[in-house]
Order: sequence, then C-alpha cells, then structure tokens
Amino acid sequence: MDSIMDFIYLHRELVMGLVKICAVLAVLLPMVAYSVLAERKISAFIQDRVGPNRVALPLLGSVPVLGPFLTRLGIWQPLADGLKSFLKEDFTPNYVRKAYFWLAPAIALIPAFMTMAVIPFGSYIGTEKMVIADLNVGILYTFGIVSLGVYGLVLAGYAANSKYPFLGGIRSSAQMISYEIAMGMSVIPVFMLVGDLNLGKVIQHQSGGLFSWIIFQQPVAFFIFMVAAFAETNRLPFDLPESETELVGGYHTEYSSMKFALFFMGEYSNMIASSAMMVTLFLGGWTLPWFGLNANAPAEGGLWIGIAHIGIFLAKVLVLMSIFIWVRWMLPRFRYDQLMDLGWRRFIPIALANIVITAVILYLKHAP
Amino acid sequence: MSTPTTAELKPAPPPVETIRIKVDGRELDVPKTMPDWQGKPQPTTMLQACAMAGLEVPHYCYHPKLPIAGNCRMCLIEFGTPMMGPDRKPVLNEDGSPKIARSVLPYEPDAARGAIACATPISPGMELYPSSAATKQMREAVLESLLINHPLDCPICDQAGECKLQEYSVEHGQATSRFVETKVHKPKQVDLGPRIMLDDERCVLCTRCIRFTRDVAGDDALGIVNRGSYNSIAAYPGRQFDNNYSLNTVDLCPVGALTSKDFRFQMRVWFLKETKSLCATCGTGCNITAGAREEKLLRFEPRQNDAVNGPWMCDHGRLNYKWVQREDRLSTVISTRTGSGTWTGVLAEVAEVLRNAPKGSVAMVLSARQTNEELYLLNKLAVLCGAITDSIAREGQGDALLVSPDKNPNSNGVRLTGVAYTEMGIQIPKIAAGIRNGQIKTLVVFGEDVTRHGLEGDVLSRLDHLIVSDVLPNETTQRAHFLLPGCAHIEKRGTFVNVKGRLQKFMKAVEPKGDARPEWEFLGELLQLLGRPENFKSLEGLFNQMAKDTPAFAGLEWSRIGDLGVNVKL
Amino acid sequence: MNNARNNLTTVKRTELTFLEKLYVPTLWSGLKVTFRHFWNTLFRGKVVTMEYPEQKWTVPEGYRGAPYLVKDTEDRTKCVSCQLCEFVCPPKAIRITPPGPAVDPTTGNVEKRPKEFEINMLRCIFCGFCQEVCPEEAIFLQKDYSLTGVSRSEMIYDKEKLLALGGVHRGPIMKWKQKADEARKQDAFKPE
Amino acid sequence: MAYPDLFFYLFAAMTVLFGALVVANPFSRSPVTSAMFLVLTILSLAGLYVLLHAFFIAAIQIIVYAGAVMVLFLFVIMLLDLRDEEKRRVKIFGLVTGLLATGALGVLLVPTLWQSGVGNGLNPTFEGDTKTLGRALFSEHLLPFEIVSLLLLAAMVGAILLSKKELK
Repeated sequence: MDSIMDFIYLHRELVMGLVKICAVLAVLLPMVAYSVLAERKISAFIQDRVGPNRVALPLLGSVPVLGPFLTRLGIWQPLADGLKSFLKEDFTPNYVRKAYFWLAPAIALIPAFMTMAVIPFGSYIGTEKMVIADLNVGILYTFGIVSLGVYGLVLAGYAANSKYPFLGGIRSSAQMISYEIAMGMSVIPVFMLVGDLNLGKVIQHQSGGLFSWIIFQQPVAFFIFMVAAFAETNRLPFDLPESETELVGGYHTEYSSMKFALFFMGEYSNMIASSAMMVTLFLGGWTLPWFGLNANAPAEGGLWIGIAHIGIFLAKVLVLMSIFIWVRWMLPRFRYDQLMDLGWRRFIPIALANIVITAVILYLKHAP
Repeated sequence: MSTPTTAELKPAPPPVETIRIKVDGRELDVPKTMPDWQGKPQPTTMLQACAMAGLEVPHYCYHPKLPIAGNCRMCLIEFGTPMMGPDRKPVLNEDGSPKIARSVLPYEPDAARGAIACATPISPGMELYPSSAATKQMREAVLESLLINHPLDCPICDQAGECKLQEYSVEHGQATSRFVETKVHKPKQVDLGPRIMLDDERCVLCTRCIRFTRDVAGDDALGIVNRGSYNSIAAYPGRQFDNNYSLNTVDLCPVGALTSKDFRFQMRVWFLKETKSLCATCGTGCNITAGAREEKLLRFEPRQNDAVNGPWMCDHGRLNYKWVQREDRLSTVISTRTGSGTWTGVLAEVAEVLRNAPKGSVAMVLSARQTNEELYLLNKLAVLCGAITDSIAREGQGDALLVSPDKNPNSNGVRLTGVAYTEMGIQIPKIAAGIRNGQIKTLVVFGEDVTRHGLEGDVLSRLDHLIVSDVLPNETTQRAHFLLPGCAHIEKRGTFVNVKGRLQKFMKAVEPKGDARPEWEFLGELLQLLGRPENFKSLEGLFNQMAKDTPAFAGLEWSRIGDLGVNVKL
Repeated sequence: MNNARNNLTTVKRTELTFLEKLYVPTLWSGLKVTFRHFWNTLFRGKVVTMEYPEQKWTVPEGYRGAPYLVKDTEDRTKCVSCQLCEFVCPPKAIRITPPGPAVDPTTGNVEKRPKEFEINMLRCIFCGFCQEVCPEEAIFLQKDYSLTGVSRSEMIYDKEKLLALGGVHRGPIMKWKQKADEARKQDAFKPE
Repeated sequence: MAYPDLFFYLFAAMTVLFGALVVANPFSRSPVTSAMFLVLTILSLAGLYVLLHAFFIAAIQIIVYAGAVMVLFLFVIMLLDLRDEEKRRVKIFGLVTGLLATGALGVLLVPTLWQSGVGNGLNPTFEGDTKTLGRALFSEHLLPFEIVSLLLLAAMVGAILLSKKELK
C-alpha cells in the first residue's frame, strides 16, 4: 500500500495526467454516443418524426413511469448502436489495400481525441489544473493535430480502391487544407488580443464579464472559425467528402461494423473538439460572468466551484453541438466550387483584413 | 385394307392435268385430282385448292387421312361458277372475261349459298371466295350453332390450348351468343373404354372418331345415339372402346370431348416442352412428339410421317413411357470391386479389365434397343478386344396397321453396324458354353437381362468380370461387377433403323436421372482410355464418323437426315 | 420560319442583394422552417410517421397485397387448376399440381380442383396478373402487405393456407351453381 | 538514462528508419506508402524539435509539412494514379550515383560535425517559444525574412500565372 502511495507521490504529474486522460475519455465517449442520439432525435423532430424510441433495458424499462419515458426518449439507443457495431459482420472487400484499410479508421479517430489534450475544461480542483497538457503553444498544437486528421479520410478513400471512396478522399484533402488556412487566420486576432498562445491565458483574458468574451470583440473571427469548423469536421453544408446522395458515403463507403463506427466516432469527437475550441477561444471557456464563477476555484473549499466550472464548460459545448446538429438539417449542401470559392476568395481575405484591422486598433490603443 | 403407312408419296406422273381457278381473285392452276385418305386419286376439292393458294379453310370433320363426311359445315365458303348462256357457251363480260355467277339461295337471290369446301370438287373457271363477307358470316353462324350447347369450361378442359373450337372462335367467331334458352346438358365423364373418357357436352359431332375406328382401326365400336340436340357419341351397348388405336381418337377430336385417361388433368398443354422423338416399343419406329415439363415425361403423341406411321400410333407404344422415370431406375455408377462411385474411376477400372483381357476371353451381349451410334462404338470395342458379340431377338405379335412383330426398335441397326451379322441370338449358347468351360472370363452386357435369354445366374457367377449398362434394375445388373447406368432413348439423341430400313433420328426430351449418361458418351471415353481416341466431340460428329465407316450409311450426315428420316439399304 | 434558336427565351437571373449574397435571408428562413417543425413535433405532437407494429396503416380500397385463394359461398374451392395464373405469373411464383385423372365424386359438377396450389411469397411481386387472368374469380390480391416468416420454406404458402387466408368471395358469378341449376331444369323438362 | 535522452534516441532512430523507408522500402513500391513514411519522418523530426524545446518549430513543422504539403503530395499522387511507379525496376546507374552522392556528402559532413563537437557539453540556451522567435525574426533577421517573403510571393504569382490557361 505504502509503495503505491509513494509511487503516486513521486510521479504525481504522470498519475494525475493519466487520471485526467481517463476522466476526459470517460466523458468524451458517452458524449459522442449521445450526440449521435441527439442528432437522430433532433433530425427526427425537424422532419416530423419521433426518432429512436424502441430500445428498452430489461429491468429499467419496467419501472412504471420512468422506464417507458426513458425508452421513448431513446436513451438506451446508443448502447444498442454500440453493441450492434461490434456484432455486425466486419466486411473487408478483397480488392482493398488491406494495411491502409485497417489503419485509416484509427488515424481518423486518434487526432480527434488528441485535440482534447490542450482544452482547459475547468479551472482548478484542489491544486490540480483542469487541463491535460498546459502547453505554451496550445493553439498551435491543436492546429497541428487537426491538420493530421485529414489523413484518416484520405487514406480511407485510397484504401478502398474504388471510385466513390476515392473521390471522397480527394475532396476531403482539398477541403481540409483550404479551410485550415481560413481557420488559422481567423484566430490570429484572438491571440493578438490575448498576447499569448496558451489557452488558459485566453480564458483568463475573458473572465472580466460577459463583454470580455472574445466573441463580442471578434465576431467576424468567430463566424469564420465556426464555418471553417463545419468544413473541417465534414458537417453539412460542407459534407462533400461523404455526400451520400452523390458519393454513396464517400470515403467510408466500403467500411462496415466497428471500422465504420470509428469513423462515426471520429466525426463526432471532432465536432466536440471544435465546439470546445470555440468555447475556449470565443465564449469564455469555463467562466460565467455571474455568481462569482469568473475566477479560478480556490485551492481550499473550492471543490464545488471547480465542478461547476466543468459543468459550465460542458453546457457551452452542448449548446454549440446542438447548433452543429441543427445546421445539418437547415442548410443544403454546397457545390464544390462554391465551397472552394467561400474558403479561398471570401474567408481568407476577410480573415486577413480582420488581422490588419485588429492590429491597427491595438496599435492605436497602446500607442503612447 | 389399305393403310396410309404403306402409301408412300409417289411422284405424280407428268404432265399433271391442271384446272385454272380463282381463289380470292387470284388465278391459280391446281391439279385436277389429288390423293384421298387412302391415296387414291380423287377430284381436287375446294378445301385443297384453297390450301394450295395458302388459305386455310376452317374445318372440324374433315381430316386428310379419314373419309370425308361433310357434316360439321365449318368449311362453308362462297363460290361462283362461269355463267352459261342458253347456248351452253360462257357468257362474257364487256371486257371479254367470262361472267361469273355467284352461288345464291334458290329463292333468295341476294343471299349467298355456301358449299362445304371439303367435299365439293372444283371445276374449270370456278371462283372461290374464302375471305368474302358472306363466307365470314357463314362461319360465324356455324360456330354460333356449334357453341349453343358447348359448355364454356375451357379452364378445366384438357383440350384448351390445342382446341380447334377455341381457335376458330377467336379467328372466325363472334364474341357473344344470342342463345337464351336452357342449354342441353349431355352426359359428362362417360367411360368409353379403358383409356378413353368422353365428355359429351363438348362434342361437336364431327364423327372423326367414328370414322377412324371404323375405317382405319377396323373396329366399328363407336356411333351416334339419340336425336337432335341430344345427339351424342357412344360405344355400342355392351362393348368397350378398347382397341389398340383408341387413343388416336383423342388426337383426332377437335374439341375436348374425348380425353385420354392417362393424360387427363395432368398438365396444361402449353407447359409441355415438345421434342421430336421416336417410339421404341417395336420395330415400326413411329414418329412421336414427346411432351415433358420440368424433366417429367407426360405424354407421347404421334407425329405425322407418311413414310412410317401416317398420323397414328398404337396405344401400347403411346403409353410406354412411364418406366423411364420409375423410382428404381439405375442412377448410380458403381464398381463393386473397389466401391468407386465416379465415372472416371469406374471407367478406368473397366478399361483396365478390357486391356488386360486376353483375346477371345471377352464376350458382348448388346441390345437391339441401343442406338446405331452406340452399337457402332461397341462394335469397335469388340474388335479391339477380339470379343464375340451377339444381340437378342424379341419376337411378338404384330398387326396389319402399325404394330410390328419385331419388338426391338433397332434390329436392323444391330445388323448394319456388324454386331450380329446373321440371325440374332445364335451366338448366345456359344457364349454360355465359353463361360462354362472357362474360356470366356469377361462379359459385357448392354441393355439386356441376359439371365432370361440363355445366360442364367449360375453361368454369370463363373465370370471374372461382368460389365453391365442398363436403365432399369434386373438380375443381370444385380450381378454386375461394373454397373454403368445408361439412358432410355427419350433421354438421349441418336438414330434407329426400323424394320423397313428407315433411318430415323430422335432428340432428347428429358434429362437422365442421377449419374446416368448417354452410352455413346462414356463409350467414347472408354475407347479413349483403351488407346483408341475418337475424334468426335458431339453426337453429330459420331454419327458422321459412323456413316463414313459403315457401308449401309454411306453418304449420310446427321444434319441431312431430317425429321422424317431416310431409307437405307438393308 | 422559326428556327429553334429563336424560340428560346433567356431568363435573366435575379441579382441578389448584398444580404442575400451573405445567405442571411436564406439562413433565417431555414431556421424558421426547421424550428417550426421541431416545435410542432416535440410539443404539439404533430408527428407524421406511424409506429408500425402497434399502429397499422389502413389499407385503402383496391390495394394490391398478397394473392390468396377464395372459396365461394358454398364453401367450395373456386380454383379449377386451369394453370393460367401459373402461366402468366411473371416471377413464376405460382405452382399448381393438377388433380390427375382420378375423379373425385365429392366435387360435384366441378371435375377439376388443384391437388396442390403453392405461391412462393418470396417471389410474388403482387402484380395482380393472376387475379386478372383467372377465369373463375378464384384468386384475389388481398390486403396483406407484410408477410413474414423465419425460413424460406415457410414463405411458400400451400393450398390450405391460401384458402384459409383468402376467405369467402361473394361474387355474382356462381358458375357451377348455374350449371347445376340448368341441369336440374333440363332433367325436370318432360316434353310430351 | 534520463527521459529526454531516451526520447532523443527513439525519435532519432525513427527519423532515420522512416527516412530510409521513404526511398527504399523493400515491401512496397507504392508512392503513397513512401509519402506516408515521409509524414512519419516529419512527425519524428517534430518530436526531436520538441526535445530541443522548439515547440513553435515543431508545431509549424507538423502543420505545414505533415498537414499541408504532404496532403497535397498525396492528393497529386492519388490523382495521377502512378501505377507504373510500382512496377519500375531499380536501375544500377541511379543506385550507384545515388550512393556516390550520399557517400560524398557523408565524407563532407561527418568530419565537420565531429570537429564541431556537437553533443559534447554544448548547452542550448535558445528557448523556442514564440516570443523569442518573433523577436529574433522581426528584428535581427528582418531583412532575410522579408527577402524570403518576397521570394515566396514571386513564386506564388508565378504559379498562378502558369496555371492560368490563357492570359487576358
């Protein structure tokens, strides 16, 4: 027993890091599962349907009022979906390039998870900072990882060795590169305002009340970032790599069972990561300008405040997630040339102008 | 009694005396006389003249191979003859052509008077109008009256699909009946004989069946009883309609009145796949059409071949098809020596046996039910092994019409291919003796139960090797060391030579059961295994090769035999 | 006179306003529509779908579902195994075994009934040709559209099943009854 | 051995191994595989930068090379469908000249590095955070930086000009 305590004491950082990784994954994976449910439910309501409402757990389902209610809510559907993706036949067509075919789903999923490492999802619990890795170049790390996410899609398209997946892969590579630039440029003014790349500092900057949230200072940046996030996560109206109606599902056409589920998880974790980034960069992170929730939780007796901060962060993420989902059922898909036009000829110039204007304003403000 | 089977079409002696007539306004020269049902020259009828002009006149009672009765009135047509002046000279039109007097009713000069085309001879200058409005009206009227008492039960009538009443109602009838009175219901399901069921309701009283059985089959068993609307066909009281040709009346019956008890309610005729084949019951070799659905044989029908059987065949041959698809027929190839159950394995063993057999130790008993091609290959095999060959004669009762006393379908084939040069069966005692004294060690039997023809079980048990091919199990097949299941002739293609020396080919109607294969196929493979590769790939090639090697078939080719066969020199 | 080119009318695209170019009105109307539906479905229960096994669709008159055999009002199989439906069936789903020569005295005037009548519902395409071709009004496309089974052989419906599912047809045509009546009348007619 | 050293050897070995696999992969001659190993090489290189505390360079390395340049490579390789490339045989001439060139470079580099005493008590003081890097770039090295910018701009303009089908 003592030796274990000793080990924890000696390698405190390592152990706490592992604990935080596990905690983040424990929240992230159910969130992925339930965002699928949310997607299905919201789309159902928008389309005058009821959505999943059949899966019942043996014991819970027979609890008088609650059981049927939860069942109608489809609350157990993600369990069934998950189980199904394990039990379904994992079909590998015999003409695929096997190595890439097996690697691609993992490559698509891993960057989405890795992005979460630098997100400060809370202030402090005890003396522990609520971020897995408090990097100085946090945002650059994020962009680096995000830029690797495209490999999963491109390789999936290449591995399948058939037309539609291939087209999907090609489209995704072009689309992701284009929107990464707009996305990167849109956040530069944020860091010009903050003066630091560390995401924790960005949140500190926004803790001075509602109007210190960067969204109010940089609405244009926020807008470009959000639209680019839609494109980066392959969500409608920019889901050209998948576009069921023309490419039959694009890069994941040939995938089935758990491999397909990995792509699905990748897409939704990407959405969650993007939402978390937007919350951190523009919406004040874990802060709330009321009830004294702006400041870091104190080390002594600040446990509830620390937990509240995490809750606030999650709530903001959920709001953004529902926007992601809602937009899917609101807007039709862009044409590919419109997509490229929007990225290169609208957003990049606007983002550049935004940088210059911000720089000028900052210069004038701080000019002696 | 003269029969149509012997009435070969002799070339008409030139020059043919012709008459010029007009059919539907088209000028036509037709011979003055035509052969009647017995082949005797008779004045050409209007129906025959129309047929020569390419126009079919509908008819029920008329049949080219039966005496003319002229009672159904279906073949009524309008016609005209050159008008004669009082001076017995033709009256001419203004343009100089002869004036035609259309035939009219005596007291109604506006109404055309038809003549029955089947029984009215033509005369010079006559004009026939088989397509005129008046003819059409006559046909409609006749059909309407025929349908007065006819039940509209085509859904349950076996004749549906090949019923003249159905066809003519569509082509020449009118859609509705004006008959409002109660229909006369004549007896149904009348048992005429062991093979025939009569439905009097459907009968149109054409009397084809009566004329056939009286004039062709020579068994005056049927007649018409009762009067007027109650006219019906019946067998004479106390008599069964049971002669050996009774089922031909089912084919003759233009409607569904006479039905075969064997085929009754078995299958609608439009489902049948029809294959041109032969009857293998006796040496006559009647041409048949075999009807099968989904590999199940359902009926044999005679196929007209005036050189052999005319349009008829005997009941015995017609019903002689059920054994082919019997449950217990041989369907597995087997070698009792090694237990091998594949063709390659068993054939290799057989080849080994034959290759190692010393000259003179092999005998073959080959059936005259095998095709010429198979006998040809078997004969080759016999030459290769130095074997003594024979076949088995099968004598029975014949009759004057079609049934031959020779019950083998291919006795002449046996002779012509050299399997048995002289009388069949005289080598059998020699073979038996050879087996008894141990000289013959290997016996090949194709298609015969030799235990019933002089090689009893105790003789067979002395053999070292007994190689048997057959269709049905018998004592010989039970004793076989190598059993090669063969095909009935209806399951393969080939040729037979009938008692009169006519070489006829037959086609495959159904697939053989299980492992069973056409004998010629595996005989070819066997010869190949014995180092005598044959260069035919199909039955056509085999036949052509046989024709080259066999003097009697010289100059023949499969593609030129035709459906009706050719005569060969016996 | 007029060549094709002259008949063309060129419609000019409407110029978009600045706001429209920013997709703002479109976004707004999209939001309105989706929100209206969301609200109505979630809180006002305006659901257009049906929850299938519990709620079932009312099949309209004239719907063409699975074909079944019917009996007449005197409990007789109407089918006379004429095999026209078997012949006309495009997917070859119907298979009839005719009765053969044996005469069943209990069938009265109807000589012929199917010994076996099978419809392979896995093959059947509900086209209705069998109903259309049937001269005896013995087979009808009925309202069943959801046929299920756990094996292929279970989905081949035999005569008993088809008759049980088909029920009784009360049509005006009673052919065999008519014939029997006529025959009775004829027997009773005694011309002096 | 300390963690940084361990990681250094790990990343260094990976860089060399993956780099070799880019050009001489015994299992696959597919250009896509080569490109993917190049990505891995770049990632391992970024790991080395991190060990040198050059976080910014590491991140930029990944974003620019792995995230953009290599994706474009892949894009082009996949579009061109370079199947012939997989069938091409190794040519002796290319092999010999390549080895010669590498050898010559090695002859030049190894003694130089040996003499410079890299790794022997050389203490890197340069902290690669953004602020210092920015300072250095925009003050000390401003002119080279601007010249390189101009060069890139000229290249971009040239690329656009070349890709236009016809000049108006």
